[in-house]
Amino acid sequence: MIWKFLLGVYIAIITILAFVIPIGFIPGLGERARIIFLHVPSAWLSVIAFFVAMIYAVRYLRSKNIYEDVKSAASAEIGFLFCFVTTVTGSIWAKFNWGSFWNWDPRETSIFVLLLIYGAYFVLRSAIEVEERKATLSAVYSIIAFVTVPFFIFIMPRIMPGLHPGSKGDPEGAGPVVTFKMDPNMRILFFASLLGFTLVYLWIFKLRSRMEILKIKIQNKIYQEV
Amino acid sequence: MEFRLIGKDIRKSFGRLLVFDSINFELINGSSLAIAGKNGSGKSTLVKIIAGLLSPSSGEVIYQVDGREIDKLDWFKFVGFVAPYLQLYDEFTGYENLEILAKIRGLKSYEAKIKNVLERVNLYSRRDDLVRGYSSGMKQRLKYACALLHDPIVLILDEPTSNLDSEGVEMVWAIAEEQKKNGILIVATNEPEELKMCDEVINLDELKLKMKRQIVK
Amino acid sequence: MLSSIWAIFLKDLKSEIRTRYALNALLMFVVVTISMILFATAGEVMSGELLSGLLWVVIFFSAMSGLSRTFVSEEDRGTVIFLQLATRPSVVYFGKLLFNLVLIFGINFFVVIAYLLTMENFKVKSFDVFLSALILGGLGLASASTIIAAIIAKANTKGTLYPVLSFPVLLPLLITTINMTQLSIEGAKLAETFGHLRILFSYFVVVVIASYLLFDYIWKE
Amino acid sequence: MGLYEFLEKNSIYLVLIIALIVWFSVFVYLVRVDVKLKKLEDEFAKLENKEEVGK
Repeated sequence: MIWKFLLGVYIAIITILAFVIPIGFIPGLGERARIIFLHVPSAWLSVIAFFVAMIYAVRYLRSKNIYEDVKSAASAEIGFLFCFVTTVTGSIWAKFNWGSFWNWDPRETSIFVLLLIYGAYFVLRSAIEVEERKATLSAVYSIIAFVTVPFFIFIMPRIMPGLHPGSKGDPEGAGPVVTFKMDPNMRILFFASLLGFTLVYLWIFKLRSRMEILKIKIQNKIYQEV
Repeated sequence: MEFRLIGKDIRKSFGRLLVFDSINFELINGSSLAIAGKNGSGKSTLVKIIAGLLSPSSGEVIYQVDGREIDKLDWFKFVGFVAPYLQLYDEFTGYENLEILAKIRGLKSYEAKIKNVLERVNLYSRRDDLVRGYSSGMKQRLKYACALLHDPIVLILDEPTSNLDSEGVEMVWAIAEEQKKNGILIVATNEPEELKMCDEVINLDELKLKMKRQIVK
Repeated sequence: MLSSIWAIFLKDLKSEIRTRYALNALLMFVVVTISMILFATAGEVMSGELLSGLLWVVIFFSAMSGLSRTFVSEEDRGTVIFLQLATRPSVVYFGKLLFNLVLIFGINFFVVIAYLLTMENFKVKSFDVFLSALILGGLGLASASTIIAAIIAKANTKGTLYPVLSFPVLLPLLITTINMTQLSIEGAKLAETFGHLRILFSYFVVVVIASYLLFDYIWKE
Repeated sequence: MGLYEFLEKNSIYLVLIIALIVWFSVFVYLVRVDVKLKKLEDEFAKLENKEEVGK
């Protein structure tokens, strides 16, 4: 319990620092670059969460243990949540930096696709009643989805010109934010924030999967008694 | 060639519903096994597991040739399977169905074999009719032809005589006798008469009773 | 192995020729969507860019109406066990993939012909770019939709779910092909689209390999 | 009054406070779920143990 409390304090400190540390002047972004401490970690995390979901999907296919499937779904849910947070924060930021909430920048497209893929994933899960079949098919789908996602996250934004900092055709000035040639303070805080987000993710993930596993156990119990 | 078919502690449950538990058997060339039980007792599930169409929840089925284990992907080479839920392509003729099967299986010089099995199940004269026009008994005969096409070592019959007339039933008995000479025969049925086709019997109803008693204890 | 794949492909082709399950519906679908576009934009002058986007809309939805048939019809008619008992899962997968490839190239061919005849502003300047977009796009489209058709065939709601599941997986491909088609209208050289070609090709390879590895799990429960 | 005027001039700190409040409520929620779940798990484990002893 104590580390959870500490995590709370840690996140609070990071949030405060994210607003107050001097970040130096970044042309084209200015103070708006501070979003990197919240927006980018949550984007990273959604990808990590989806990756974990895929790992558990593979493990499910190997072992056919329904708990692995539960964990896979739990991680996908959290990934979806973080993905949503990223989309909303990014969109609000875009309004002030680029002038409109949505511009179909390659990176915006890619996050939109992520939302679509995992939206479809949950639809698929809800459409199948037999538990094992649901687990198998959704595992296969999440793996197929995951092997096509890299095209978006890693390749497309670099090939197609876009507005987002770090994409091809980006004005030289904003580059440092993504290539990590940024201010040392900023870099430390960025990674600290990434760590904090990861811990939060792990915590929620643990909670979610424990909850679902307990649910299954209780249902089994009830079934046995009847 | 010594063939061995082993079932070890097979258990199957659909979600929370346990179908059967701890089923064990060992069959070699010339032996036969009947699976008895009421409707819904899991006969079909068990034969599907043995044929490799379903995976057991725990335990395993092993195919061995001369002591060497066969990879699950290659089981299809050894299994012939007849069941009511097995469907054929009804837009093709009887002969075409067999031809397709032979080609997919990669059998060589299959014309003679197809002729042979068609004669065995007494469908040769109707070989060029579309399966759509077949009666249910004829479809059942064609399934036998499909199952026997590659001379399977393991022949699995689920409800062997469903839809068949008395002549057809005789044919099934002849096929069963032939199979037991050198191969393995597995029959799932709820008719006591057909249990006699086989030397050993697994009764899923009794198994269930036993399980219940254990739980009560 | 190869002959078995070919046998499955031939079986599907023959069955398709006899029953015309997918073919008729597909051709009508193409006709209907194209005339829909014509009605909706009657009198408007559409730019080449817009038209190249619409071309892929037509191709995508036609594919969605036809490509799931190979698996769904096996599942509906209960002939799955026939195939399961006859060969390895991967053989079935590649046989079906081959069939879907032929089908998608048929669709593409038909759509493009119909499109060129009806859309006056659709003038392709560099045919090599356009053709490679169609071919590589077709490969990718068939590969992804085949594995998703296999998933769909086992789910309860087959028809509605198919485009829902396919669309996000296919988007990287569609965006690239649309982009390439636009470039072909602008008259770009093939060498300029090298990046696109690489994306399309690696998409196809990645999806086929993943499907090959995963198909066993879907095919047999 | 000083604080109000301060926040009015430096609205970034207002945003900071809102962010902190959001984080705080998320944490409180997570801790509550955690505690409740722990309780349920313990109860369930007890139930299972009892049955095994009963057998």
